[in-house]
Parts: sequence; structure tokens; C-alpha cells
Amino acid sequence: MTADTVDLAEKTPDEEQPYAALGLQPDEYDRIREILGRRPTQSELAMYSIMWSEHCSYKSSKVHLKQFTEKVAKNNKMLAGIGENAGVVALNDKIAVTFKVESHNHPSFVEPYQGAATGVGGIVRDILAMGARPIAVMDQLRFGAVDHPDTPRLVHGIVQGVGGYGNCLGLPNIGGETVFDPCYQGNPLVNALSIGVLPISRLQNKTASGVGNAVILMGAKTGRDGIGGVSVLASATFEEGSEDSRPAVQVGDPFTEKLLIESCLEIYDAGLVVGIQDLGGAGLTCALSETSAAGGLGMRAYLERVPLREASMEPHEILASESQERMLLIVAPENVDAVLAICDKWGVLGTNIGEITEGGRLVISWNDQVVVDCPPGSLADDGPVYARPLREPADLILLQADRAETLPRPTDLRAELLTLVGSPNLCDKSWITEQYDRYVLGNTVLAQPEDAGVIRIDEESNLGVALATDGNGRYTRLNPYEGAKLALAEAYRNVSVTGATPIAVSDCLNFGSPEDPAVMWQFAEAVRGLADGCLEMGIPVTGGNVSFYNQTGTVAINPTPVVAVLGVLDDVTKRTPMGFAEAGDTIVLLGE
Amino acid sequence: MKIGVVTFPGSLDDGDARRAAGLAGAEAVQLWHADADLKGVDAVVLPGGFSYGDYLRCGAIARFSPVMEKIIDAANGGLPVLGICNGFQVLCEAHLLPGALLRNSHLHFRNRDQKLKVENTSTAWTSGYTEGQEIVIPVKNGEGCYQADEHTLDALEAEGRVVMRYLDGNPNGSQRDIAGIRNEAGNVVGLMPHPEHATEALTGPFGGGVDGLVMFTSVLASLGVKA
Amino acid sequence: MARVVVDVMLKPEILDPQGQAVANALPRLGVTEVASVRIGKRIELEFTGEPDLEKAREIADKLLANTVIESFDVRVEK
Amino acid sequence: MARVVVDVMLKPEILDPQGQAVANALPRLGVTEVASVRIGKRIELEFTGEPDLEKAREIADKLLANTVIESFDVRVEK
Ligand SMILES: Nc1ncnc2c1ncn2[C@@H]1O[C@H](COP(=O)(O)OP(=O)(O)O)[C@@H](O)[C@H]1O
Repeated sequence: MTADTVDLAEKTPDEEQPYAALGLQPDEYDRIREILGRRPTQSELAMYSIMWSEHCSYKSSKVHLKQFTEKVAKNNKMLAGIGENAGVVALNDKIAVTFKVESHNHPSFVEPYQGAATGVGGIVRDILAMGARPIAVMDQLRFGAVDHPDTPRLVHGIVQGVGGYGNCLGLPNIGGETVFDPCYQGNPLVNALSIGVLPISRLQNKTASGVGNAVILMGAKTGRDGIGGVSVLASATFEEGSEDSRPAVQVGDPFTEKLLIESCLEIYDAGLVVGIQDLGGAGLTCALSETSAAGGLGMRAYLERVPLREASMEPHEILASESQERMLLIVAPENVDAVLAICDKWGVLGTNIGEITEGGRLVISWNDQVVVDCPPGSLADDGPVYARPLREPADLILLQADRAETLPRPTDLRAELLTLVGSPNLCDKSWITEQYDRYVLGNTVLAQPEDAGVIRIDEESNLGVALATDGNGRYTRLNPYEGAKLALAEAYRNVSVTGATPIAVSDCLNFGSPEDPAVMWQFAEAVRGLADGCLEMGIPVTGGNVSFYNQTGTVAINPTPVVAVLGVLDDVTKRTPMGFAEAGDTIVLLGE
Repeated sequence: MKIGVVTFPGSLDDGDARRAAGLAGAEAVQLWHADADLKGVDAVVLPGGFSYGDYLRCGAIARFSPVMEKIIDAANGGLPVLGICNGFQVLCEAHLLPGALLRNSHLHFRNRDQKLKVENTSTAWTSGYTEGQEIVIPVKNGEGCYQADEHTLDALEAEGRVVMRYLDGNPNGSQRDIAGIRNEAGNVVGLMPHPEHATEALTGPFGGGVDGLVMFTSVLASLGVKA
Repeated sequence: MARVVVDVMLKPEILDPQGQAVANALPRLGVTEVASVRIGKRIELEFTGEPDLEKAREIADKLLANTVIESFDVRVEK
Repeated sequence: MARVVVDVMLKPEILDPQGQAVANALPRLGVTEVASVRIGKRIELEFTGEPDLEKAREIADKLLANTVIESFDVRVEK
């Protein structure tokens, strides 16, 4: 088989390339040609289109997200922040925790079970990549109307997917949210959070340093999963009849992920790894370019060494594949055998696919044909950045004018109460949480129905953490600035009431299309609100995720920032559960 | 006394089982699925989880691991063996216990605090309970529906080999509300609910129950009696 | 390559809740002419050489089916 | 009664973790001549009257198979 090589690209500068179909703008394509000094090869075009997509480059959100680092006072407890796979916060001078919340909305609409399952799998690998042992998960779900004909497919598939993956991975589910609102009908939200714990000495990063070090790909074989999924699935909306263009869906294998976790932890503890990166939505493309860009060196990778599920895969497909349960490790040559031996012990594939080089170029070949030769920073760091136009939604004034005070007062309180209790958003959630394992690992101190999940981290000292997530799309639609602050305040309170001290924030910002100035305004306002709120509370945003293009046709979902607050408890035996403890206790109402 | 806890690839509650053994006063020993060596342990726990992903059938692949060959021999020779959840499934697949565990009748994974009635205390693992005692232990499984033919079920009942039964609602549709059974000799017990998750007030079922710890203290007592 | 198919079904006397759930759902889809549904497994074994029915039967008996609750059937697929 | 069998298999490009786990276990049972294993579903529909292939195909498409990741095959079993 022959591929579109760098040589060929030089010889055929006028070849027409489908950059627009890959989601690249004409000026973005021109910049790629400028960077390379020639037309990109097919593989390079795939890589740039993936890395410069909204999903990977944060091109529309970057200018706003800066506030999270600029507005917050420097925090010496934060060991890793925005830009890393997940933020890491020290609890004391030995132990740190890392947590993050991420979306998997679009894949979950296409295939609810697998979409939700691989959402959990993806966030857990982010936590693992920081050097941490994942210790719990949470899930934040938004569905359409409870009585819509498509809702059962989504609810049951998604809940079973979250449970199926998390339960099989052995991670307790310690909380989450379930909201029904017609605005999510064609675009449910599936956000998943994971938290992990690590000795500070085990903190990992994704830097590919050390010329001559080996590049090891660990985990599942690479298949045609979600080829182009990042650019197609994450940055376009679903239209009727788009079935044919659907790329193959990623299928999760939690068993392989469990083995990947155990083998990576053993490799960390043996001190065998220089850098590590999980393979997420953008597969090898992202892992190869981000690790080599972070190291400031070059990298040579050999695609024919990548274990494939289907032999007929072409180089650009191998680079774009979203196959799950894979990690990329940078390992000193003398440690390669030891790493592969640990892989073998756990029955995980480990393959040496390349090495770190001098010269600052990422060079990728396939059967002796060079298919990629570019500066890795141009993929990972120098993507386009847009300051998109913002405009307050035209209907906002009307919405705000329609005030609650004008509603008729209820005359029958009993009926009001029954309506509330019976509403899908307020009713008991145990039909969901009973499908999740809350006990595994034996450290769950509080979970459903509590306001926050509490996990013991150290059996000797009883050190522990509390986590809560909140978000309210309806408030945020009415006032995105205050809505984001409210989400923060609610999660902060939910953590505080357990007796924990809040110390850090992660967020998942679910919005419509950034190309719509009204949506972009909502986004800008929400980020400003969250940043201001965090400044007031004195806790930093350590990481998060932006999910744009959540809409059906041109109608966006309600802007839905989901905010996660992490708190610390020096002694989890002193936690305060909700509910009244004893008869005779005094009831006090705090606040206004 | 040493209680060995097997770790198969995909075992999840192995750490909890080791912690429980320790809380009961035993030395917990990790046994690796690929080792055909029981490291001189006095009893074995096959923990919960999804061994080998529980693909094909729960426990089907784990049953063929090297450590299981040794455990089958040792169990036939009287070594106390407790299979919890996935471990119960492995014991059935290995024919150390009769019957099989099928998909829950409601087709969902279910995790809840489960009330149980202790039916039989003449096993190595339940001697510390009193017959008829009601206890609460978490249950969490997707395939915990115990099934056997009528003849086998009648024999189990007649011989007092039903060890625990679900009370106040059967969480998985198991026949005759069976939660756990034992072999004829009483050294091998399989149980769907998870006693290792009810050994500490802080992390146990709602209300702080530690009813599960008795299973681990029972085996130590029965070993002491023998020694 | 040669493919052997192993069909594994629950024995008739064993309750099949999954099949039942499907059977119960059918009338809601307007299907009334299906009396019962059973759900089992279809396992495809690709042999490197000649398809070996004897071997397949042995694998099925030992691993693929739990003969306490399941029965199986082995055949070469052309 | 007339039986229609619906075989539902994962599409070839979709990961089959079940089949893979079984394939990995076989060498431990001393089986080396099986190159790959795929696991799917075999669904038996008993029709009250004549077996209706068209109807079965409709049911498979709507309910039995998830056509995003699975393909199916329908046939009458004699
Ligand atoms: N999808 C979910 N996953 C896990 N836990 C959930 C989920 N939805 C709700 N919960 C849990 O159920 C409990 C009740 O939820 P909810 O009714 O939203 O409570 P509140 O209104 O107090 O936030 C909480 O403990 C929450 O963490």
C-alpha cells in the first residue's frame, strides 16, 4: 500500500484537499501550508483538522478561560492546573488529589450506552495520567422531557452505560445530577467526573523529554473507532438522515481499562516513566503532538508498529482513531523491558512505537514512507484563536421581564407540594443510583442521597475529601453571569454542609454553537461569573472542559455550566450527614 | 491465621476483602490468579468484581486460572473457601457449589442495603451468627439470580445448605430467595451479598452496620477450634 | 479461514428474563403474532486451519456453555 | 409452531471485548488453533402462525439489534 507522503506532497502542490469537509476554514488551511512550506499530506491534514478543532484547540473559549488563571490569587496547593490532563491539589505535604469533569454529550446521543460508558472511561484515564489512582466517579445528566418518546432510549442507555463502565472498573459512584428539561431533547448532556489520589512524589506529566527515550503505546488495539469523531461528532450537530456519515462508534472495554490502571500504577511506583498521556478523543494525533510539544524536542513514530484491529487501516486512520483504553508512555531505553514486563503481567499490550529525537520535528512514518513531518507545537499549541462576536440574546429582556412575582399565587398548597414531589427533577433518584456500585473500594463515607459524596483517603489519619457538582441551565439562561455563580455557590454549600473545607473547582461548560453571538455571549458571561465567584470564594478553577455545539438545528440548549467543588475533611469520622440525627435537636435556619 | 484473597484480573473487592480479614484479626495474603500457590493460607476468599470482565459468563474464565486448580483441590480437602458475588459465580462454574447465577430478573444492576436471614450456622463462615438472625449487608450485582433445578433446590433445603436468604424483597429474582449456599461439608460458602462492605461503621450500610465482619471472625474461630 | 458457529441457549426449563422482556415489549410495537422469544449467544470461532467440529464441541462444553443451565449446538458455516 | 432465528452480531469494525476475552482464554485451555472469536446474540422468535420473515426483520431492526453497532441476519429454522 502507498500513502500520501511528504515527498509526494512536495511534488504535487496543487492537489485539491478536502479541508472544508474536515472542518477547517480556508485561512486555517492556508496557515497549515505556510507552517509546512508545502501542502499537508493526508495524515497531516487529518492531524491539523483534529488538533485545530474546537474540541482540542479551545479556539473560541481560550480568550475567556484565561480569566480562570488571571483572576485567582496564586495558590501554592495547586500542583498542576489548567492545561494539564487534570488539576492536582495537595492535601498535605505527602498526598494530593486530582479531579476533573468532562462531557461526552454527542456520542451519547448516537449510542447512549457506549457513549456514556466511554465518557466515564475517558475521564478516568485523565486522572490516571496524572499519576493518581482513580477512587470515585460522579455523573451529571440532562435529558429532554420525561415523557418524550426518545427519552427512555437515552435515559436507560446512558444510566446503564455509566453504571456498566464504572461498576466494572471498580469505582464507587458517589453522586451526580439528573435533570429533565425539553431543551435537552435532541442533545442530552452526559458529563462525568472522576477523582484520584496520589502521593505527591508520583505526580506525572505529559512531557516527552530525553532524546533517545522510547515512546510506548499501551492498552487496546487500534481500530476504526470514531475516525474523524472528534471533528464530526464533537463539532457538528445532528441532522435527520446523517446516519450514513456516522463514523464507527467507540465501544468501551472497562476490563481492559482496569488492567491499564493497575499496570500504569505499577509502572509509576517502580519509577519507570518519564512522561505519560492518555489517548482521548483525538487518539494518537493528540498524544503524539502534545507530548512532543510539551518536551520541546522532536519525536519519531512508526505507525506500522501500532497493533491494529483491522490490518487494512491507513496511516491517517491510525492517527485519528479514537479507540479507547490506550495510554502513551515516554520511557528511558533501559526501562523499556521492565515496562513491557509489567504490561505482560497484567495482560496489557505494550508496544514500542518510536523515540524522542533532537530537532523539534514530529516525524511519523508508515512502512518506511514519511507521512508526517511538522513542528509539534504547531499542532498542539499554535492553533487558531478566535475572539468571536458576542451579543446579548434578543429575547433576554422579555424573559427577564416575565417575573415570578406576576404568577398567580397557589391556593391549594397540598396539590402544589404533590406536583413538586412528583416532578422528575425532584423525585427520588435511587432508581438510578441503585444501578451504581457505591461500596467498592470500601472508602465511601457519604453518597446518594447526600448533598455531597465523601470519600476516605487515608485509613490511618481518616483524611478525606468531599465532592459536589451543580448546575442550573434555567437560571443560567436568565442570567448567565449569576447562573454560573449560583452553580458554584450551590456546589460550595453542598460540600461545606458535610463539614469539609472547599479547596478547588472543576467545571464542564455545556453550550450551543460558539458561532452564534448570543451563545458566545452566554458563554463569556458564565465564565466571567464563575471566575468572579471563585475569586470571591478564594478557590481556584484547576481544570475542566468546554462542550460547544450542544443544539438541535439552530436551537441551543440552555447554557449549562456544571460546577464541581472539591473539599477536604481532616477527619471523615466527623462528617455531617444530612437528615436530623436525634429527637430534641434544635433546628436553626441560617442565611436570609 | 492467614486468609488468602485471590486477585483475578478484574477483581474489584479484593482490597476490601483483605481489609475485612485484617479487621477480623487475620493476616490477609494476596493470591495472584496466575500463581499455582496458596502460600500456606488457612482460608481463601474469592472476592467480588468482574473477573476477566465477566465476559461470556460471570466467573467462567476465572474458573480456569492456575490458582483455581489449587483452590478446587484444597476445598475438596476441607480448606474454608468463601466466594462473594463474583466469587460465588466462580465457585458455581468450578462445580464446588451446585447451580448457577443468572442475569437479575429485572435485568438491572442493583446496589442496595439488603436484609438477610441467616439460615445455617454450621459452616466455617457463619458459625458466629445465630440461626434465624437478621442482618444487613450490601448487595450489588447484575447477575445474582440463583438458579438450580427443583431437585437440587429441594436437596439444598433438606440438607440445610441454604446459608442465607433475602428478606424484605428479593433483589435479583433468585429461586427461593436464596442469597447464599454451602457445600455438603460446610467449608465452602457462596454468597451474593458483600459482607466485606459491612465491616466498618464509617463505610458500611446506612446506620453503620458491621454485620459482615462476623463471617470473617467465624472462619477464624472455626480454624481455632480445629487447630 | 473456516468458521465454526456455536449456538448457546438457555435450557427450556430455565427462565429467560431477557427474552421475556422482549416478548412483553412486542405488543407495544404492534407485533401480536410472536408467541415467545428466547435469547442466547451466537459464538463464531475462526479456525486457523480446517474447521474442527470436535475441538469446537470440546471448547463449548468446557468454556462456552455452562451445561448446568445451557445447551449448545455446533456447526460449520460455509 | 414456526421459529424464526435472528442472529445479531457486532459489525466487523466494532470492538468485541467479549470475543477478545474468550480468545485470550483459549490458549490457557490448551486450544491454539482458534484465531479469533466473535460473540453475538441468537434470538429465537416463535410465531403463532406462519413464520413471517418480513415481520421478523422489522422487529430485529426496531428492537433486537442496535443498528448503530450491530448487524443482523434473519432466517426460518426448520
Ligand atoms: N445521575 C446521578 N448519578 C449519581 N447520583 C445521582 C445522580 N442523580 C442524582 N444523584 C444523587 O441523588 C441524590 C439526590 O439528587 P437530587 O434530587 O438532585 O438532590 P439535590 O436536589 O439535593 O441536589 C444526590 O445524592 C445526588 O448525588
